[in-house]
Amino acid sequence: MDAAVAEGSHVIIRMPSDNAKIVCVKAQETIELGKFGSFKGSALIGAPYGHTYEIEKGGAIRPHRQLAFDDADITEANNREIVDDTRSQRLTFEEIEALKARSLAGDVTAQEIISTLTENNEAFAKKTEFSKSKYIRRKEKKFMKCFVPLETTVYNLCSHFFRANPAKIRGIRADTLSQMLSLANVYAAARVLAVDDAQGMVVGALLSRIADGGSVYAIHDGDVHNYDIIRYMNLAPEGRDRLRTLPWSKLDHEMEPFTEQLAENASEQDVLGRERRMRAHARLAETLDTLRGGEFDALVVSTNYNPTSVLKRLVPLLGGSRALVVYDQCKEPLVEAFTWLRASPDFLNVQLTESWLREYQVLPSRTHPLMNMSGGGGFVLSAIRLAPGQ
Amino acid sequence: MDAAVAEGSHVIIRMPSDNAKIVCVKAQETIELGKFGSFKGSALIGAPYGHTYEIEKGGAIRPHRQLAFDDADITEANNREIVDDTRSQRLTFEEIEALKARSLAGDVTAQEIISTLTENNEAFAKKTEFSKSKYIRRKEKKFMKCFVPLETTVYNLCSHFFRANPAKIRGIRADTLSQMLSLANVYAAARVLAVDDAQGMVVGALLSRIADGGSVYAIHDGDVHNYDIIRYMNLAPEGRDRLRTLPWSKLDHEMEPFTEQLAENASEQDVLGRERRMRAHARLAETLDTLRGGEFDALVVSTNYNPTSVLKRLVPLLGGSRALVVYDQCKEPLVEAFTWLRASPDFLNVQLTESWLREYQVLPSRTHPLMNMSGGGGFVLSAIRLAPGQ
Amino acid sequence: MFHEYRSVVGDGDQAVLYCTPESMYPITVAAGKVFNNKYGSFHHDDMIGVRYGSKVVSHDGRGFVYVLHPTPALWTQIVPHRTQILYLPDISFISLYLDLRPGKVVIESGTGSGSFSHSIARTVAPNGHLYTFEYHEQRAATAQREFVEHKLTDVVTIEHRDVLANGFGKSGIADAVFLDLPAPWDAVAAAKEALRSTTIGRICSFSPCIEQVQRTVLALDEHGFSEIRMFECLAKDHEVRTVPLPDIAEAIGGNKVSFRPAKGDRRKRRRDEEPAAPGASDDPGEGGVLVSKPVNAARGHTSYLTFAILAPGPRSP
Amino acid sequence: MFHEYRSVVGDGDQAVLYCTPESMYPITVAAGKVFNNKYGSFHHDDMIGVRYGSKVVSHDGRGFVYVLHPTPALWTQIVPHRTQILYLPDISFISLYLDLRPGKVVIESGTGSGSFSHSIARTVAPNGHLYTFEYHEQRAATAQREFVEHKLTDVVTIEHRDVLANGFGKSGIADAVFLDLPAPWDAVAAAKEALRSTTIGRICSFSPCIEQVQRTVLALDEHGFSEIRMFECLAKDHEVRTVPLPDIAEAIGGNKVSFRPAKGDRRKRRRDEEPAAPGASDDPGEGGVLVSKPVNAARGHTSYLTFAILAPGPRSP
Repeated sequence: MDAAVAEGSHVIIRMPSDNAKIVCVKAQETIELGKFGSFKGSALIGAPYGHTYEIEKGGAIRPHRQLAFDDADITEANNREIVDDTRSQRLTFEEIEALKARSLAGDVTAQEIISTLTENNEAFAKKTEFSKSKYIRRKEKKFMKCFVPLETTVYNLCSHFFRANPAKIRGIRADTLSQMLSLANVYAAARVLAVDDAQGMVVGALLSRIADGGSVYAIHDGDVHNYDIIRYMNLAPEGRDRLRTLPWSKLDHEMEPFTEQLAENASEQDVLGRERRMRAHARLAETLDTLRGGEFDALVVSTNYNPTSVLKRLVPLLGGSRALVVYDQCKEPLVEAFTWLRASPDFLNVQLTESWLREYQVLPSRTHPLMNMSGGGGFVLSAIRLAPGQ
Repeated sequence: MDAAVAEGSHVIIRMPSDNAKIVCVKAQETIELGKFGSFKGSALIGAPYGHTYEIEKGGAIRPHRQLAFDDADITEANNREIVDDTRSQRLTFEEIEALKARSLAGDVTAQEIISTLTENNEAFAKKTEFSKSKYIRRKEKKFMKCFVPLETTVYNLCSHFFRANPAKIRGIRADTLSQMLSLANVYAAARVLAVDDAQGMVVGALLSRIADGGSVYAIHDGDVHNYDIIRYMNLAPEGRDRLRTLPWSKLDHEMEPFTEQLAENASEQDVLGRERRMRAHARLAETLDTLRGGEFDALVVSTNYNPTSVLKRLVPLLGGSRALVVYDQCKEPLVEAFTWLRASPDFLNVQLTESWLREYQVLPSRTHPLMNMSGGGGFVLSAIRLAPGQ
Repeated sequence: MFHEYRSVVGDGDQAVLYCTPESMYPITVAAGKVFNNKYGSFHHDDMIGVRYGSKVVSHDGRGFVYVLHPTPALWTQIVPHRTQILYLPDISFISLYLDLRPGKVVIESGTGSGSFSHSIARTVAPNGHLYTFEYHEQRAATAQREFVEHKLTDVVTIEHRDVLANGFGKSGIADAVFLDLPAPWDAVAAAKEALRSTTIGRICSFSPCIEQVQRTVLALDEHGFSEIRMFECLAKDHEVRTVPLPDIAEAIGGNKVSFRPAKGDRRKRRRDEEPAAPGASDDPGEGGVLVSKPVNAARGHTSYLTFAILAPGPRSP
Repeated sequence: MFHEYRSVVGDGDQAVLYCTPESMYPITVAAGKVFNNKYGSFHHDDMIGVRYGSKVVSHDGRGFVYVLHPTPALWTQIVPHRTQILYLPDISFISLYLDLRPGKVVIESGTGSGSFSHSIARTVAPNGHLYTFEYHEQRAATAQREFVEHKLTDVVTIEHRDVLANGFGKSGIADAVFLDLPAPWDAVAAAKEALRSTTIGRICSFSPCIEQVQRTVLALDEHGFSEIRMFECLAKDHEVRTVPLPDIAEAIGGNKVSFRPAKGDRRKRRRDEEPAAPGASDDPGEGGVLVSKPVNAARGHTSYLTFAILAPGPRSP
């Protein structure tokens, strides 16, 4: 990762509301954060990651003290404090909306808005110090025109999509994804066979852990893969080249020699076209050869198909003493596969696990698990394959 | 519950090891706690529940300061402290065994054993104060001849069996059982229809929540129910009489009039036998009449049979706006029933929940969840039945 | 109503109108009154005399609701939140742990929104009693009004009182004490005073933050409580869907497989609005497989539950 | 061996002999040596030249073991516990959170039993590096011996050092720091010093008690770390059985139904000792239903994981 945001890189922009969006930073394009403001991409290029930036009038940004980490949740430890805020506010809805509009235009700062709100809140003076600070933090989250640019690491991407659009990644949570990488023993030089029927979260994670000598062979549905998430990862070209893909429909394809002849009056375009098709043919032949050669170091699967049928088909391509790992959001599809693996003489160490993750608020006198959590992070089935012919 | 242990009551005896056993206290019988000693039942009769008692030489018991609550778990916060205790002990295995034998005979107190052990432990002097106190607590748990008599409340019984023999109660955990009572809206005067294919943990819990005017009709496998757990509950006779039972095989039984005639030369035994059979006949007729009359206030099921088939059979006996609740240790049997209930027009508020419980150690500077927990407490399916004929 | 079931809706009954799982409304049935919502106008006269659990059709015949019997569990789903409330898993576990049963005497503080109070009252009725204390005057008044409406005053007594400052004003009468207070450690002495000295007394303190637990545990230990244990208790909703789960041979053979939203999901959405027609199929759906999982968003924490007992015997202060 | 796969067992290789999931043994393969256990005598000569994942038969032909390739995940299952170790869920989550990848430089303290060290080394190899520090002299020596045996010394450097007193002796070189110390707050300044100032630095502190977390979070905040987040991470094993689940009509009809231990259970027990014969049925078993649930005893807590980042920029002390 780079220290600072570069032209053309994807960045996760976290806003005061804790919502985030992924943007591709281009110097000439404006980055829109809705009620938190907007700024030119050029302002962000060269800025170090991980700091808090405030958006100034005119779309410049400047480093800002970080918002305190202490407001993960607004539950009151002391329920005596719960008061109806809306009734104690002297400003009308319209007056507050007008303030917001002026803030968006940059004519008034968040601090000024918050001061106005507290001055006009009858209950504010009666609040405890704890409660006052909480009120101000809550308003800051609403009105501060701040953001934090975060790197598109695998962890950050997985957490972002798990929260914003879990269906996109088949509901895989970062802890579950991380366990797959461990169980599959992915390392720099590993040759990994993968199936990822979501948008490349699993394939991307695999790519992040391999380097020179390693490769990921991914078999996908449809004619072209849709590993959308990989492009957010800011991979160098050699990183992307470690991925080879093949449609399921080509898995049993019998290669025939490349026989396309050029017509006598072939144009330059015809020549280039033939060369492109020849390269694609050679690449397919090479991919099929490698696949059929088997001896992969890991088999990693997240599929909408019956996982047992996928395993039965791909396990022969896995090397001896190597691991297979299957993810699903639901346990039922894996239970059948688990039963098949357990009953087969070809596997050891067959395990079906449910992952569990919990986040906490840690604050002086206010430490507790977050009041909301994800319902589930999915299930992982894993086993070690024995050497064939035992 | 009584304040003190009474002759003939069942008591949960918790030992320093945290293991427990259920005993029926009889004045003339000896209560055996293995390495923690033994005492006469008469010594416990009249003793208040909930105190810690020490067993003295000769089987008398006397109140003892309670063992500190602080030793739920022996994990070291500071892993520097982990030392190999066995190697630093100068006493031989045989010498320690001889000490234990003398302790069991009452010739030496636990305190004396522990002093001897610490004096002969080379590492002891090097330990931190925290570590020393932990060592002593651990030895106390091993050598103190103490116990705590606890009431056989539904909570205590369920927790005891969940730990000691989960299969006996079909793996139902106390939190799950408690949710069933809430969802079924069991209260003093409720008429509850129940199926409990374990040993009466569920039926017993239902009985504990009803009083005058309430009743539990339980349908069981085999000819005679095996609600073993109910007898531990120290129920008064009127409490037990609120339970009526029926074998499944009698559910469709057609009653015929009681026609048994006495032979002319009938003995007194024949007369008594006929009367007994007549009463049983009348009782069965009454039970069947009540069952078939339906309009039960709750249907509570824990079964080894297909729960969907049980629901289809019993739901017609449930009143309108009343709840059905089904427990299973595994989700799969309930998923089919859930789907059936959701698809039927006769039910509202269909819910399938997994219960979750976690216990903590709370100690100064050493607060954390227990290092071991139960894997699962089971699933509860519930729904509200609509009035028939909607 | 909350501790005795009725079969038929009567004038003056409390009832719950059920539209969807997310929209339920408590009403007091009164001849001549009308309940209006987006599903239509529902005349109370149409409810009186029908069996609980019946469908009631709107005045224009287009919408309908179900009229349900009130229960503490339903009340927890619809109670107006004047404070953080207790939910069913905590309510259930605490009730079992404290051994609440008909005839028991219980002290609760604070009353809050009364979610737990209704359940306690149902469980200890008809011969037991709940004394519930609320510091906040307006909340105490509102809860009192609800107890009257819900005909619970024979089982529940509410008092507006600062128990941290003044204790419960009760001595040796309670089987169990439940504390939901910001500084529960300051109420431990009062709880000890209120518990019976002749039988085992049980206490539960309900606190969201671990620091509150740490202080409460020390206070319980100091005051001679024993068997101090601490738990967290939750329940996770699961959802069920039907997925096609085709064999990979389909894809290898070049067949196009549809992974459209499964039937179960669509049925469920419709179901929230209106029960499926009678005779709806209970087939899991066109060769699909039933799968289930926890719903995405779950409650992650309510509060820590600290329990202890007070063994019988003379009370040393 | 831990960061490069081989296909065939060679003389001098590290290998894992697998008897059952609960009995696995690490060995260094050496011509002429014999491994004895209750399953028989296994000659290393019989292993050399076979493919990893092969069955090796005992000298008397009656028992067998499997010879497996070592991996960090297997090592975590068999490492001698000189301390509490980290298990796979924590190892995995921390590694992903800290963005460990080939080429990264990582600091770990303490080394403990080296369970996590092996995993870090595998992940950052071949161009990254792990500097691991252990306070306890004997443990440092043992870990060092293992790193040598496991041919990890090109990726791992271990030092016997009291980092709480003396820091890491490293400045501006690390991408990530992992602390597993009784007083992690005292190592935060040293961690800051060790992290690179040019890119985002990441830290994780692993502590079993909440009080340790509370102090560490304050120290992180004071030293300018941000994005402070705290998690717990576990994985629960599930087991699968076949149950008969008969229709209740059987019982109503008076038929005797057997609820004997299901086939799945019995098969599993046998399976631990010996794989099922080839051609074993993968039928769920005689009309039964596959059911699954978490195994009864589960790990309830390992440690709290506190994470933070240090944004790039000049370091103010």
